[in-house]
Amino acid sequence: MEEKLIKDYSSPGRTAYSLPELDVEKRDLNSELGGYLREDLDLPEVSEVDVVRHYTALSELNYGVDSGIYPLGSCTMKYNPKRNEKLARIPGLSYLHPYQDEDQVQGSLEILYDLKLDLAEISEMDEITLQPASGAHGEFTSLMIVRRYFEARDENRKNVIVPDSAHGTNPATAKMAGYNVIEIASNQRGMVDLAALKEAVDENTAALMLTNPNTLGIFEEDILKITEIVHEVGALVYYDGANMNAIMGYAKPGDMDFDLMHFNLHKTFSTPHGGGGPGSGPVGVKDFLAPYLPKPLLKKGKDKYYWDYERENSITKVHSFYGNYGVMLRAWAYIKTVGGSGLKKTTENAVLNANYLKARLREEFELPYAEESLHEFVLSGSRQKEKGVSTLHIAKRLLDYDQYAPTIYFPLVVKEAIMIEPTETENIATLNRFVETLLKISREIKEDPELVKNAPHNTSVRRLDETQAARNPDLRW
Amino acid sequence: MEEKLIKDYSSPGRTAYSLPELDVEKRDLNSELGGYLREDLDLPEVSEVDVVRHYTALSELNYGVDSGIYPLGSCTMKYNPKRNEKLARIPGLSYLHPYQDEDQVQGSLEILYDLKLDLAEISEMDEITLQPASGAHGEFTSLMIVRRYFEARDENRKNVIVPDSAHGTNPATAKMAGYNVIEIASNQRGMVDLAALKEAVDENTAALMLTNPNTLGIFEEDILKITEIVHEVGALVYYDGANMNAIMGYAKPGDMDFDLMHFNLHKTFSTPHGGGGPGSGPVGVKDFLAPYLPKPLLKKGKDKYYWDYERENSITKVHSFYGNYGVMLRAWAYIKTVGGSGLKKTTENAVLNANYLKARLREEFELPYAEESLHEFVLSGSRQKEKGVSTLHIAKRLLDYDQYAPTIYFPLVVKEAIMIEPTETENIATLNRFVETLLKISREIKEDPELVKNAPHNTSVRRLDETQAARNPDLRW
Amino acid sequence: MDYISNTAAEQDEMLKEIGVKAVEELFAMIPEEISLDCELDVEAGISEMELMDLAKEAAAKNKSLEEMTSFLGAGAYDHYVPSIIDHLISRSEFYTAYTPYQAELSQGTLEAMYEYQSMIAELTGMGIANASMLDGGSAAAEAVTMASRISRKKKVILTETIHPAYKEVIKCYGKGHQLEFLELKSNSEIMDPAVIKENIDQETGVLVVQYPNFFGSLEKMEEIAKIKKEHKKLIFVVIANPVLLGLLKAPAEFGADIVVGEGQGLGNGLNYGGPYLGFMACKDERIMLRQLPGRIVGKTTDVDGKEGFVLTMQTREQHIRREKATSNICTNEALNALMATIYLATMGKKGLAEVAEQSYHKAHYLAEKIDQLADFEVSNKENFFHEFLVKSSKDIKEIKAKLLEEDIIAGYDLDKAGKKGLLVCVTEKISKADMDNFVEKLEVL
Amino acid sequence: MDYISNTAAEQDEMLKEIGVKAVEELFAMIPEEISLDCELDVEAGISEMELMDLAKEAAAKNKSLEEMTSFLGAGAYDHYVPSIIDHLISRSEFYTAYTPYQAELSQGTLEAMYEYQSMIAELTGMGIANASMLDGGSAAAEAVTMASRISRKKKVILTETIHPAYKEVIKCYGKGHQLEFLELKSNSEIMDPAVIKENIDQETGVLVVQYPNFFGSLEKMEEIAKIKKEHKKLIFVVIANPVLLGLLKAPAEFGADIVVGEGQGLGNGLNYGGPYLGFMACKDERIMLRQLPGRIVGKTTDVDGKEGFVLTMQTREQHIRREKATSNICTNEALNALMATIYLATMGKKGLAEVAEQSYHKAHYLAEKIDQLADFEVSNKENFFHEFLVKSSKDIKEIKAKLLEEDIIAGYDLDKAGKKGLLVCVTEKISKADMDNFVEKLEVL
Repeated sequence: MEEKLIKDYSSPGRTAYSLPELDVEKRDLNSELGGYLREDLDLPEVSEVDVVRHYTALSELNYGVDSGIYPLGSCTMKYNPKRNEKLARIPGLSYLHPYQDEDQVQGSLEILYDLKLDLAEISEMDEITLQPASGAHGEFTSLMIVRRYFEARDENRKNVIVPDSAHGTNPATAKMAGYNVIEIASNQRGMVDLAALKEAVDENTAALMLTNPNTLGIFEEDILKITEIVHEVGALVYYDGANMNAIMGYAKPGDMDFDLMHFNLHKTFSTPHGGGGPGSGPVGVKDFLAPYLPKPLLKKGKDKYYWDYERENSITKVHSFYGNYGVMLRAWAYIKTVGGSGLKKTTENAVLNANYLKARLREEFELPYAEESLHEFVLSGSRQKEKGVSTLHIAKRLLDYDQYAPTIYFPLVVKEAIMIEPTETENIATLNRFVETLLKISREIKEDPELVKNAPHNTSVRRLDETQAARNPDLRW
Repeated sequence: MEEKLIKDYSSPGRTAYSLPELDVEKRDLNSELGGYLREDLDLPEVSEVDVVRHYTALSELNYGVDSGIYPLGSCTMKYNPKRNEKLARIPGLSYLHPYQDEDQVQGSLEILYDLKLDLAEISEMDEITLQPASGAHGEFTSLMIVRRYFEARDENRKNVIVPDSAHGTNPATAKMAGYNVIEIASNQRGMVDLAALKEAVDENTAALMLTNPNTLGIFEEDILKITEIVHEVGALVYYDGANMNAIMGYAKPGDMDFDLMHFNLHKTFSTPHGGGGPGSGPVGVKDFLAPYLPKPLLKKGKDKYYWDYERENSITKVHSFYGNYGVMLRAWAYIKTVGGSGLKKTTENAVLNANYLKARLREEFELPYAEESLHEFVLSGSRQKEKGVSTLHIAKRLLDYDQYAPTIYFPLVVKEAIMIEPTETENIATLNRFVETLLKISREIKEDPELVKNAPHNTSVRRLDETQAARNPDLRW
Repeated sequence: MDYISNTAAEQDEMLKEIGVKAVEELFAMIPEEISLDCELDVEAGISEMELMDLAKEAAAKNKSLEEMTSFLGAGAYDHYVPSIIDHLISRSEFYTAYTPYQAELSQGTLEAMYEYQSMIAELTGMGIANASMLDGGSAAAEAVTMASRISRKKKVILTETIHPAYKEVIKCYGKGHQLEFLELKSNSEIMDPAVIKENIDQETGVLVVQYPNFFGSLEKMEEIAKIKKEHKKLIFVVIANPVLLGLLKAPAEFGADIVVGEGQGLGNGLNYGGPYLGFMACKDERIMLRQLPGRIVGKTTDVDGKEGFVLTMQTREQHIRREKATSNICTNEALNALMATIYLATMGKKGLAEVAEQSYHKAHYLAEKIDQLADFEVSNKENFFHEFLVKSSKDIKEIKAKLLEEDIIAGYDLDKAGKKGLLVCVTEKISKADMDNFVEKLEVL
Repeated sequence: MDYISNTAAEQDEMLKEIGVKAVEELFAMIPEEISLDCELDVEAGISEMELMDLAKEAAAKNKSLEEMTSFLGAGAYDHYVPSIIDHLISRSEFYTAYTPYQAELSQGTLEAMYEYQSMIAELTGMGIANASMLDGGSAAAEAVTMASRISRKKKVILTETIHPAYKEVIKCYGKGHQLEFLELKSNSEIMDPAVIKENIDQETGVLVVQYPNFFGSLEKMEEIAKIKKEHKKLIFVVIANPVLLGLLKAPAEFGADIVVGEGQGLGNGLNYGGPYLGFMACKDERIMLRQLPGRIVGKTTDVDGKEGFVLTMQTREQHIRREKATSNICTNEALNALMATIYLATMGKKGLAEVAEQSYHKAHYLAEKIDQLADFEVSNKENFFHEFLVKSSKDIKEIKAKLLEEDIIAGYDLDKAGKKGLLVCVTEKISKADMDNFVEKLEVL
């Protein structure tokens, strides 16, 4: 490794912390805590300088969206405004205990309520819970709502339908909520096959999980037929909000007759992803599902905002407190800053950028679905694969040119998939550089395939052995 | 260059700024400002993402003390505590206009006064001005005080004595204050040659400028004789505070009979140097010189702190306001944190670290002065020079090993000088790595001198052509 | 303002390349019936300056702990957060990165996560740990479902002394897995081990205990450990406070199979309840590892034999295994885990113990003082750590309200958890003077 | 706490290597007479938590502009500072670096300084700029001594309308250079060009004018430019407000030889007067460049022909040239200059003009309103930009005191500068509502 582990900076007796002197009498821990008293704690013994230098050095081994384009399809890595970071650190907004009385946090509750209103307007949903702490958590919350809905109706439906192009979280979520997963294949145009859907749907169907545009970036034109087919058997239709940034201001899930959905605040509203979190996955529902939302639910009373705990039909709780408040602050700040027409412009430019990239790359790389697409699109590296160079190699080679790689091998319905989503915050110059790099790599594959197969060449580590990692897990020092 | 210029990201019409809409009537600028109205302003037209990525990328081409050891002798690059950065950004301490009434800034004035008291105690000076904005500015202020002192006594002394080992700022400052500079040579032990001093000193001498320990890290043992010799002719002795960190808690300039001095807050009290500033260079004087300090001078009244402008003998002003307040906050925080005994420990460890390095390097590199030294020491690359490899090459080779180079070719009295100051914030592990790298380079010089002569090899640019830069200045785009 | 980088001219150039005349054409596939025909009813965008003013206005409507002395705990703890943490996590290479899919450009996050796993494992005494969960409650819930999968039994014993919110989350998650819960009641602030013992039967797959428990008390862990020993197939889940593990014996020593908890106290601010992080550790057994949910980072070597880090054991995860995954978890709390990592490195061996110890001494100082007051009694004085239960003849709501006027938050009103009393928490941040003032104010109520 | 990294055991190891028994031995050369025999009388060190409490206590004794509406200018301006600036300069590679002596590891600072020089040159209309000076006042002073060196004449004409503090600094610096100053008086808020003209003689080497001047007024620059044209050897120094140059014609167009000023308004906070930055630009002539003080960054190529940046023209500087240097300046205000650079890049062509324009429109709105009040008159309404002089029949001190009770700082009391009146400044941060409120409060005084 390029930078040794923090423990390897240890020297016995070295410290980095500072605390005031204890100002009360010391008690006899041995006699009082006896059998509970810890004997050894093998944590690092380092100095503050060690800590600062070590994690500074580690950061330099990382690539964030401030480092350059991050075209991970379906992950939506857009610029994270610094003003939102500053805002979320204002002590009056951040130094709050979750169990402070509502009277003491009216400013924050107003912000959260404002966020709820905007999310409802953007999605055409009626009620919102902010409790889920990530997108997948929002999915889970949604499916538990579906479950609770049928429970309240004394129906015991067992199946959830998921298209084959769905994110892995969809089937996993359905399973966690206790459902069987029925996968349906897409049609040749990359959309839900209506016939297959009709066949799959029956009175045992609890819900269909769908994102629109789907993971191919293709809008389900027959969406109203789809929701109708599902509704006809009394089942619900759930919208995976991962791709909201493709339609905001142009269409609303509620108008497409979805019954409930989750949002990904980082994907749509620019909150940082932090190298894997925190996220925030609010869930929006139509009125008839509102009783089942987790508790407490934020409400506006006559003269104050409050948390409503009196929710007997609620699925109860999915989070210890109210969800990832700090993330919500940032999303709120984003919506306030950008505004209604700005959100629409954002959508337009996300779609424009994706279509521009597609237009410039579709000749060199195979485009498995010719259908019009929105904010992202999927290429296939199958032509390159014929030269013995797989999509993984192309991705690794991109790293050599200081650019992050697209999502690869997803969606599963495309072989050697290269799933690209530039987002609206990239400009044409960055996109052109990305295109030129991909075209260059494609030329390299023709002229010197080994060069690409052995990529990356310039990174601090190169093609780590994942098989070894899984076979002989080394998970701690 | 590794990262293009910000202007090269420009695209006509692109913007990064945001301002509220103008909420008053627009006036007719053409008619009102007529001949004053600017026609063109060719500043960058870039997006916020461009700005953030560009300066993030530039930062990655830099090396700070958080990146590793920074052994610049006489520059004293120690760790900059993050808590002080946070403290200096508290709005109640930072969002203050310099012309706010004293009543509104009592908290800040208390801090500054507290800092003055501590500086006075540490140096055994009687009164302190915080106005100078850098060390050299403090030197200038001091010499203007010297000038004013003699003016008040109707004496017109013309000369200032400076040892040959002094920083370049000393002679330059004396000149700026209107003095002739008389340089005196050091003796063989690297100290002031008393005979030479006696010869140089006469009734035309205004002052001697001296640092102790000197730039060789050597303590002037005869300091009391030196100050006596100078005082005998009625001249003043000025202490260059650059090396305070070698004696804090062990000796005080005031006790050595210095009459006035400046402090370098970044060198002694850990404020960041910012790639070349801001600094802060308070000046301390003995009582008899206090009348000449710049105005306003911070004083403590019966029930409040205030700025005293009524100072008729003052040299007037060297700064528009009160100096670099933000830097003073950090220095104050440092002194509060470390405390009296901590300052002494700091000195001990700065000296310990330097002596450890010296002990480990003195066999391989020539040590021109065998005298005991304190916080820094000077080696010579003359042995290596015999193999055709100069000190500059050794410095450049160090960069290849991700370590900053020591100060080189200074002090001028040592050929091929390598001036090393580790500071107290480095630990033995970092020092050992530095020693081993230098020893390795010395081996490389014996085995493969070309390797070192062509260094650096691993940096983003390598040995830039300084002659070309000076001959054909390209100073702007 | 917005975050669109392209100028109008560039947009035109791009439209030309795409072959359409206007950007609206790119949305032509959206059926007319669902195509929005009006602007979103979301207020117009504002500038940074206006945004900051808005935020400060909101902050002014709050009363933050900066203005008060707080004795609130109950699952979210106001420990001191060293300033270097925010400095370091504010480096954009960390916080603007995605989940480390391309390991070569993500070694920073990955190595830090490996360190996190190592230190969580050390702290809990367990063999391995994952790279973080969403929060304490959901981590507890996932631990229970994991334990049930391992034990292959659906019956779960919960103790009454677990945090009430955690119990709700556990039960919510349990529903999807068709778990049956048996919640054991208690007559005091700790569980009677005998009650636990007699309720375990052949069907029982999971036992959950909190350490210290919701009331701040230490359960009789050694006796529970004995019970666990007698039921080899029972999976023993311990919900622990990681900060206090600086002084308290690791749950592993009491036979825990899975240890989870809320990691907020480890260098994360209060943030009105989130983002926090759940931690999860378990025994280093293949069956455990295979069932462990969430991301896991492993050390391996690259083609040049150099050591490095990757996401590993991904075949447990949703993006590979889909409905057969151990959890749907995707995004976790990586940045919060990084904060915890830096915290543990900074506090280190000695500092974490001192935080726990100071909290202990101070809490006991306060408890004694309160216990001496006429109308107050500390009911768990025998066995609490840094949080204790105060009973009073006076009305708790009134006490709280009166003290608020003095800028003191007296604690957590147990009314919300269906009990009577005030749960008072003391951390190392509370000074003796704060406590004396608190007691004084209580006295003159 | 302290910042010593070595443990006691390591210190022992090092002492052994050095060959001494105790660290005190390393100080043995200090003569006993001056060796301290007691501890420093400096309070014992404290923890981070205590430090922050101390700082907050001090902050509470201040009243910052966060709590008030301020119409203070007079050389320090409260323009909006975009949040990305602090984010970027907080990257430790920037702020913990030293002066870029090793160019290879300092390209970040160097390139940014080259950008700074370029944008300052553009803004002032001058050929070249240095990499920053200590502040506005000292930059003005160094400009005057530089100008005197170039003109080889000692007589300097200052105008009364220059910032009084700058004049003091200029004169202080001038003393060392034996300069003679002639300060021209004025009957109004601007200088009468005729007075300037008649005071220039053969001995006059330097003329200094401020633009806009201390009272916010625009001097008759075109007429002054004509005078300058008639005196070819006179060095014309203009002290300019760089923010307002977003809208105002560059000083170069009025014949300036050297342009200096306070750069604080460019993205630097108020910070009670510092750290700020002085900027300095001059004509691109060899004689100018040779006399220019301070650091200068130049672009060049490396051994591989790659472009890069270095500190250049160092033979002017003290560390090379010692007493023959153009100045003793060593440390400048690099980080503040970086802030100005990021500010100029962020505001860009359009934004800087808009800041100046909004300040102009708002200031004129307010001036008109105040001028209409019975007891108030704006005395420089003909020629001010964003700062104006209010005269009143009422006592200025009293006005200020009364408005302070309303959390309004009415402006700068010119009493301190030996004039009567109130200097009122308006920037783009002041809203119409703020101004209306101010006027209302003035009205009912």
